[in-house]
Formats: sequence, C-alpha cells, structure tokens
Amino acid sequence: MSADVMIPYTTEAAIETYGDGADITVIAGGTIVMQLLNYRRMAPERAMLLSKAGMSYVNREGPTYTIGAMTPLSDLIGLAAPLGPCAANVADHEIQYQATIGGNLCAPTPPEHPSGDLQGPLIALRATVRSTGKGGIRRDGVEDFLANKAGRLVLDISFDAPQAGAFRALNRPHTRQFTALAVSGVRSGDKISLAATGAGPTGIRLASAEALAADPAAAAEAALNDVAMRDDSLASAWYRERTFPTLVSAVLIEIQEGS
Amino acid sequence: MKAVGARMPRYDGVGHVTGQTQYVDDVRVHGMLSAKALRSTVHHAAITNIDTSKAEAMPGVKAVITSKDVPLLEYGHLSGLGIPADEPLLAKDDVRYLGQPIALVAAEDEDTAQAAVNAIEIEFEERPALWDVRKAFDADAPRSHHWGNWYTHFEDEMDRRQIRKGNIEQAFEDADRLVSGVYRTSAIEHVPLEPQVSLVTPEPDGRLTIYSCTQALYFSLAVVAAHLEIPMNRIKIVGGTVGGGFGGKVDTATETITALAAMKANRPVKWRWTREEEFLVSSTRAPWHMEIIDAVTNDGWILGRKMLTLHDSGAYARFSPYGLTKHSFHHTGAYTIPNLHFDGYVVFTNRTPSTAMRGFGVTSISFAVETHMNRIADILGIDPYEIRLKNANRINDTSPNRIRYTDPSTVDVIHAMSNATGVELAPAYAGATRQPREGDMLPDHLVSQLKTEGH
Amino acid sequence: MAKHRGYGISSIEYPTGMNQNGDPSQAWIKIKPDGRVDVFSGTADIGNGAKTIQSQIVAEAIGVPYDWVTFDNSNTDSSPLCTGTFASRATFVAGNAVLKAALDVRQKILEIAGKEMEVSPKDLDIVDGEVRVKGAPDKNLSVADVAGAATWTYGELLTGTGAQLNEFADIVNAETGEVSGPPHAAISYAACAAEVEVDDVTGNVQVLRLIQVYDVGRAINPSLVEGQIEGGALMGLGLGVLENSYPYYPSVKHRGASIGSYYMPSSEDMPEYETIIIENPSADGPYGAKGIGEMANNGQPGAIATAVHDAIGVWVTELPITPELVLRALEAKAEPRIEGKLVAFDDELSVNAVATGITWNP
Amino acid sequence: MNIRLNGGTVDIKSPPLTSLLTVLREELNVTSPKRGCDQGGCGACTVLVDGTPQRTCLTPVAAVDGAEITTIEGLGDSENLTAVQQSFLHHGAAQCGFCTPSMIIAATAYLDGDGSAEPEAIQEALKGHLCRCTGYQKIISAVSAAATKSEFDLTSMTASPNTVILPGGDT
Repeated sequence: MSADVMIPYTTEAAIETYGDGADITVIAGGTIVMQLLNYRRMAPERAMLLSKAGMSYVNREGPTYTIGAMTPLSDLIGLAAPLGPCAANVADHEIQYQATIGGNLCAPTPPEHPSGDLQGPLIALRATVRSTGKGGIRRDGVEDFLANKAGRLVLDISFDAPQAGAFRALNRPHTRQFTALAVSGVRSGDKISLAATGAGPTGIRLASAEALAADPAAAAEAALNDVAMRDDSLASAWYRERTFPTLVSAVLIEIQEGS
Repeated sequence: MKAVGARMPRYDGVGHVTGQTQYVDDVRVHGMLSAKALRSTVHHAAITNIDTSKAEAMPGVKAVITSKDVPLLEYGHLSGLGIPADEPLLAKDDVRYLGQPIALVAAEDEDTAQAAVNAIEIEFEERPALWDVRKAFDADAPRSHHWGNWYTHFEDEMDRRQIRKGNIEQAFEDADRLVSGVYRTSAIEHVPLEPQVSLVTPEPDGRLTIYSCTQALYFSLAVVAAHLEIPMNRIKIVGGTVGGGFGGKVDTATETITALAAMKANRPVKWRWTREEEFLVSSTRAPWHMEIIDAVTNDGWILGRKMLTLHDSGAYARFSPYGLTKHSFHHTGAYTIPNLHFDGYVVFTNRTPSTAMRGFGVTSISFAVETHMNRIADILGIDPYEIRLKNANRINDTSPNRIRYTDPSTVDVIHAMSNATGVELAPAYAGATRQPREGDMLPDHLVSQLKTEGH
Repeated sequence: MAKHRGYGISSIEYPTGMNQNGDPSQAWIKIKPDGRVDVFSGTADIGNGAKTIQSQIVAEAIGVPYDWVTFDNSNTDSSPLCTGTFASRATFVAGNAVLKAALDVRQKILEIAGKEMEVSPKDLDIVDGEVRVKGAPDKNLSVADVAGAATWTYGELLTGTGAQLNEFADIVNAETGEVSGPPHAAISYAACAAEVEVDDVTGNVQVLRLIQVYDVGRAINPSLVEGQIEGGALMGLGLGVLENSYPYYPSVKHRGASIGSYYMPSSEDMPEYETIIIENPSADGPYGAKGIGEMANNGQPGAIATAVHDAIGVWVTELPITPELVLRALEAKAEPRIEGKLVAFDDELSVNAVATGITWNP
Repeated sequence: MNIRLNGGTVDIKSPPLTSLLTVLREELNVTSPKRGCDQGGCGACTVLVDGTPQRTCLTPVAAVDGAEITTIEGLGDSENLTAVQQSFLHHGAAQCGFCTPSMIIAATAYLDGDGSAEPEAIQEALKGHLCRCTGYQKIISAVSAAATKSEFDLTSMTASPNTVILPGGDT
C-alpha cells in the first residue's frame, strides 16, 4: 500500500510534477496529511513531497510582501499583526516550525473543527495567491482561491503591508491544534478589512462589519450576520456568538487607534 | 543515611531520563502480528448478521476473533464482591455503546489488519438509546440494559445503595434552614500518555506470556484466566512499568482478546490502541448527578442530610456498583452528620462504560459536599473555616456506616490552611482539636449520636 | 467588562485501600550471598513510585543502604499477589507487605549473625549494612558476611515473606449501610484553597493559585509525595474548569477525538502551587504512612467553584466550569429560592419523583 | 534514503511517507520517542532534526533524508547524564516516564537556544509537551535549575518550591 512519491528539488520541478493536479496528494509541512496517513484515512497512489522544493521565503519589495508556500509559521511570527500574532497563536512551537503557510491555507475543514487559522489574516490583508494546476499558473484573491482550491498548488502569497492590523482570538490556555474563534483586522488609509476564522467552514470576510467600521459597537453586532457559527468540541455556537462581537470591536478599536 | 523520609531519586529514574525504560509497546518479539478491532458504529443495536469469511480469507490475516471464540464470554470483574457479570468480552447479540468491540483481527501488519476489519460484514438493527440519567426512570425511557435502566443487585437484591442513620425527619423538623443544591460532574478521559496496549506470546510449553500495561498484574491474571477457563499458572503477566494509568488501566481492556488471537494464530500478537480509541472508546470517569438537602441550624450545625445520587455507569456495570458504595460511605465528607438518608443508583446509559479513576466515587462527593458547605456558610453568613471546624470529624465521632473515627485530622489541616491563608479564627475555633467532643463542640444533637453503637 | 478575583476553600477526607477492605498484597525477599537484597512484589509502578517507596521501606526495615536493594515487580511468576495499584493502596497496603517481609528476613539475618557472633539475636541491631551489638557498635559483622555464612556455613536461604490483608467489611444491613467492621484502612485528610480570576466578558476562569494541605501520615519520600500532590492538583484543575468527554452532556455529540480537541491541562494551565505536608503518623501504615495519591485531585473543584462565586457572585455547580457556563450563569443571575425554611439554590430537584419517594419538603 | 542517527549513518528501507516515528521505533528499534497520539498533539515523539525539536509522527521520513536526527540516546546515557537529565532525576521531574525523553529533548533545545530560567518562559516553551503525572512543577523546576547549573550532586535532595513539612499532632 505504498504511494508513488515524487520529491521535486525546485519550484519549477514542483510545478511540472503537479501538472493539472489530478490524483496527486501534496505534502507540505505534513502536520495535516500525516495525521490522515497515520490513521489510514488516506492511501494516496501518487504523492508529492515539497520539503526539498525550496519555496520557503519572506520577500519584501516596497510595500509588498511575497511569502513562499513552504514558509513555516515560525518564520511569520515576527511579521506585523494580524499575520504575525495569528501564526504565533497556532498550536505550539514545534507545530509552528513544521506547519507551512501554503498547507494552512489549503487545510481541509475537518468534520469537527475549524482549521486553517491563517485564512483570517490573509483575507483581511486582501492577499493574493499564486497557484498552479489545470490551466496553468494564475493569481487569485484569497477568497476566490479558497472557493476553488481543489486541484491547485499554492506557489506563493502576496499582500501589501497594512498601515495598522490587529488579531484577537478566544484564548483558553492549553495545547491546541485548533483556534476556536479568531478575528483579524487591517486598515490601509481609511479602508477597513475584517475577517474571522472559527466562524464557519473556512475563513470568512466580515463584509457587514466592514461597512459599519466607523462604529465599532454597531459593526460588532453586524458581524454576526456574516458568520455561521457551529457547535464543536471546543465551543458551542452560542458561546461563539456571545463572544464574537467583543473580538470584532476590540480589533476595530485597535486598528483605528494604531497607525 | 535513613532511607525513609529521604528524597531518594526514583528507583527507575535513570531509565526514565535516558529513555531506556521499557514499556509494553517497546517490547520486540520475533514474528509479532498486529491487531485491529471491529467496533460498533452505532450507539445501541441488535447485531443481526456478522460474516468474517472475507476477512479470514485475506492474505496476511492470521486470526479473526469473535464472541464465539471466547470460552467464558461474560466474567464479572468484581464477582468476588457479589457483583454479577453483564458485559461480554466481545459483543454477541447486541451492542450498547459506540465503539464496543465486536471482533479482533490479527495480521502481518496494521494495514492488513485494518483492511480485514473493513472486510467484515456486519448488520445492525438500531434501537433507541438512553443518554440522560435523569430520564432513566421515566416510563417511556429507552431500555439501555438487560437488567433494566439501573443496577438491581446490591445486597438483598436491592436496586439502590442506601444509608440510613439517626432520625432524618426529626432533623428536618429541628432545622432552622433546609439548604438544597444540585451538583453534576462530567465524564473525563484518563489520558495516560501511554495508550492501552498488550502483547501476547504463546510459549513452546503451552503457556502464554502477556506483556501488559495493567495497573494490577494479578487482577488481570485472574480476569484472563477466568475468560480463557485455564489455571493461573498457564499465564505469565509481564508488566509493572506503566506509562500512566489513573484508574483506566485497572480495566483488563486488551489482554484477554489479544490472548485469544495469539492462541488462534499461534503467533505473538500486539494490540495497541490509537489515541482516538483512547478518547472515543476507552472507559471514562463517570458523570455523577448529586442532589443534597441539608438540615442546618442558624449557628452552622448540620443536623441531617438527605441525598440522592445518580451515577452514570454507561453501558455496563464494570466497577460502578463498587464506586457508588464507596461514594455512599463518604457522602458526609470530612464532617460529622448524625442523621442521614442517602439513596444512590447506578444508572445504565448507552455511552462508553465508565470505570475507576483517581478518587473513584469520592471525587464527585468531595466537589458536591465542599461546594454545598460553602453555600451553607454563605447563606448563614458564617465563616467557611469555622463551619468546617464546627462540624469536622473528631475522635469517636461515627461515620455514615457507624464506624468510629480513631484519628481524624480535619481540624489540623484546616488550622494549617488558615495559617497559610492568614485567616484569623475566633478563639473557640483556633483552639479546636481532633480530640473527642466536649463543651460547645458537643451539642445535644451529637450526644445521642456518640452513644449510638460504633465499631 | 472586567476581571474579578475570588477565593474558596475545601477540606476533604479519603480512605486508604479498597472500600470494604479484603484486598491483599504480598511480598517476598531473598538475600544474596553478598548481603544484597532482592525484593519481589506484585505492585505495578504507574508513575506513583511504588518501586522507590517499597525499596526505601525495605532498606529502612532491614538496616541496609537503599542501593543494596533490587526491586522486581516485573511479572506474576516471580512476584506474589498484589491486588493492584489503585485505591491509594500501593504505599499503605503493599508497603505493609514488604515491610513485614523485610522484618521477617531481618530476624533471620540476626539469628545467623547471633550464631556467628555468639550473641543473642535480641541484643543485635542492623545499621548501614552492619550487624552490631547493641551498646557495643565496634562489635559488628557485615550483613554480607552473615549472608555468606548462611549460604556456605549453615546451608540456609535468607528469605522473608510478608502479607497484608485487612478483613473484608460486610454490609450487614443493606437498609442502613451498616458494616461488620472498618471498611477501609487509614483515612487521609486534606484542605485546598483556590484563587481564581474570572473574565466576565469571555467567561474564562483562570486558576491562579492552589494552596494545599495534606496529612500524609509519613512522607516516605517527600519528593514523590509532592509529585502526587502537584500532579493531582492539576488534574483537579482540569476537572474544575477544563475537561469534559461529552461537551454537551447528556448529548453524545462532539466528543473530542484528539489531544487538540480535548482540554487537558498543559504547562500553560499551571497555577502557582503552595504545598503544606503534615506528618501525622497513622497507627497501621508502614512508618505511619497513609495513601494520598487519589485524593490529590478531590479538593480543587469545590474550592474553585466557591472561588468563582466569590469572584462574580453566581454559583456554577456543574463541572467543568466552562466559559460558557460562567456566561450563562451571569445572564441568569439566579438567586436561591426561599420557601419557608427551605433555601433551594438550584433548579427544581429533578429526580425526586422517580427515585425514592423521598419527600424533599417535609 | 538514509539519516544520520545520533552520529552514525543508517539506511532507511521503509516507504518514503512512513512517519519518522515509525521508522525510528519499528525499523530501527529506537524506542525512546514514544507513540502517544500519532496526531501531533502530545509531544512524546519529539526528537531533534538538525538540532531543532520536531514531531516525528508528523514527519514523513523522506522529508528528513540525509538529516541529522538526535534522540535522547544521542544526548547522554546512564553513565554520562547531561545536566538536563541529571536535573530531571534530581528534581523528581519524571513520574511514569513516558513523556520524559521528549520533554528532555525539548528542554535541551530550549536551553541550547539560551532559553531563560524564568518559570513562565519555560512553561510557554514546553506547552506542546503534555505530562499527566507531575502537574509540570517539577519539570519546570528541573529545567530552570539546569539553566543556571551544569552539575548536580545527586545525593543532595532539595524540596519542591513552596513546600513546608509540619510535625504531626494538633497544629
């Protein structure tokens, strides 16, 4: 039951090996796929292991950051809010060292828990994702990418450094692979951008709250219209809805004060 | 140097810090097979059909064990205490909780074993399940157990554990206040870092060597021998070094079934549970539902206690009747209450059977009693230290089952705590001791209690 | 919109050995020809330190250095019966068994030494591996030489056995719960004080400090006693505010199936521990020891629940005290119901009708 | 494939997606990394990969082809305990011992990275390593002591912080 494993040593080789993405399982950091393999929930016939393909870098040109898909979360912790603090909030140091931004962006939603914590900050940052697959290389906004990520291999992620950013998460201290609920916010000029994780199957843009950003209290309440809370073993929908507005308003206040 | 009282390094400490201590999963035996279990995918159902032929025919599969391979299918772990058997080692006619083991496959590797488990054909006819101990007594409640929804085999075939002492009606009449509260605890997982595992090797002389993570080698020896209907000297349990237990490894969870597979395959077999099995299938600490109503005086004496406890045993009895009995013996906590009326039920639900866990039976009562004591102190406006010192067990006070306390140190530990927290006690309480009651600490309602017969 | 501090205490008791007793432990000891001591005991070491504690007891009882003792609990062929490591019995019940075995073999050593030294055994003592004449410590013979003499001169095996069994306490009256005798060995006592901080916005309860007092009888090994107390404290904290296998009990939905989806305490959850050990020797434990392994997680939940009430004025009496239960309690702001002399803190006692016909309001 | 294991080079026969944990335990019989969950949650399988602590249950062996793997066998043996191992022994930081090897691996990496002796910092650094026995106090104390000392006199026994032992009888 052993898979045919391909190990590209360059980004170009990875793109070529991935091809149109049909019938190939990609292993980036391994923190998601290896659990499935350990528990025999997956038996890929073809797999591509990206650990030797490079693709781990954080570049900045002017205001624009470009981050390679294989960059581990531990290399993002130093970045400004919301991305840095969000990366620092994921699990523990060893997971942060191993988990990658590309893998996190592509995290499947497990039956129980929200996953892919970085989706929140990246939506708030209006990041774009360069990916390959059927039809070749293209660049999409994060939300479009998440909606059509099947058959795509993330190459890198770009966003402009915000003037101000903030990240808030429910914090019940204990070792955790999942963040129950988190809100990310970004301000560029007077343009406010908000997103949440743990409030639906993937990261969600809080459009209603963005529209009322000038009034944090009103925005916080409105944000509930943008989300679809669920019960899981970490927290109930009731509890998430009850605490969500305080996270949203705290983020708004911080990014409007910050510069 | 004196050995007792010294901070000796652990006897096994060097092995621990060098990673060389050998746990069961670290044992390597040539030709060892791996095992995986077929488990119930439903909470409560009749098994209408099971067909293992496809699994048995798979290459690499060396043994498939079902209920019909077990010499003595049901054995009561506490038969010595008069608690009858109710749980089959492997499910036969029905399943009563999600994940209940039905069959075990031993194969050359884990992938083959799992594939063979998936190849076993099984059909269930689902039945309504009971979850809520508070609904177990309703006329229309689903039936969770063949004995009914609660255990019926206490002494004299009583269906509950009772404690009766003194005159509860009189205490309620004499009380200034009747303070009632409801207390609930949750099922929790033991989470030893070492999951359940055993390795069984058939020896050339026909004996079985069982490498086990059991907390109780001889207990497991007796349980395996009983199920297999062989003398104890046909089995050698090897263990004594356990990666955490907390009560969960008092259950003989894997040894007997693994032994049957090893005998059938005539090969060494290891059955190691995954962490997911630990969380979803292994027994838990029981959820408890406790209702207390205390007869108290305005100056903080507790004259009497009525209490009702529902213990969520899950799908089978296991150690629950023992745990409830222990619970009942300690339902006054560290305090002396002369008039008692306790009723406790072991309730069967369709969840994972609960079992022993650190503080078995008493962890729940300590939470209920201590929270209730503080509520009484709060409602009466009495200092929580002083209400404790007043009612604290003293030498010659008697327990719920009329045993005289010979050396209770409740007073001493509360004094030490008040020193640690810097709480000033009134002289009457600062001067209290564990010695027999006298003076203000011997109120009329305790005089008669001290006269009652005690051992 | 604030964080509130609160304090609460509890005082508890817990028995040693199985409820109703009747749970034997046995041990045997043999002395090698060089005087080294082999202990065979069936007590599993689950991290509690049975191997260490029982070795210390044997070294102390015979009078030899700790490192002369080897301890074998590895299998049921070489080791006699031990009911097991549970019910806080490994130090007390099984410890008594090895103590008796040690005193038995000590006597055999003294008898051989008496022959060798031409001194009555009752006038001999064993200190640091040396048999000495009481009052004349310079007249001595090493235990190694005694063991050699036993082996090569007298053709005897120096061995000792010990068994501990407290009589099973029958329930002689099922109506009243009366028992035929003491239903357990020594009782241990403890008190716990908890300091918590409650966030009234998130409902999160942070346990800041646990002060704990334990009457352990005698701390055979203080380091291991502290380990039991501190480990139990964090398990009690987990019971109090974190852990639940059925987060929506009685529903069976959403059971956590992974470490990451079950709130088990990590080093992040550690409170500040303050431990006070009282040595109030028990009459019948080895060197006065009691068993406190299990009770170590019993005192915290009640103290924590009380501290939460002290902090925010509402009682949460369902464990664990999750942020959700705290917020729901703050919303309900339930006051106890007062009817005549009845003070009912919680919702209507839910099962009085179905259970026993108890009349809850006399 | 091959790895450098505790200084020596060993060839790997297992399939490339086999977890490093399974390779170490089942193929190479190095059993100090423990299989606590296979979910990346408990930390008991942690070893050093090129000097950095990593969860072997989440690491396909092909990803560490040619890497330097250090298990606790590569730190110190019973004749030659490292300061961290001595400190764990000395402070009673191991109870059942199942989490101990990976705890020591993580603590060693923390101290090699000039981690501070502050308890709070150690608690944060080790938060991914679960222990059900100790309540972590003695582990934190052991790491903190190792941060400030290099040698231990194993015969000198010290009390846990904040422990007082009172005489019996009425207090």
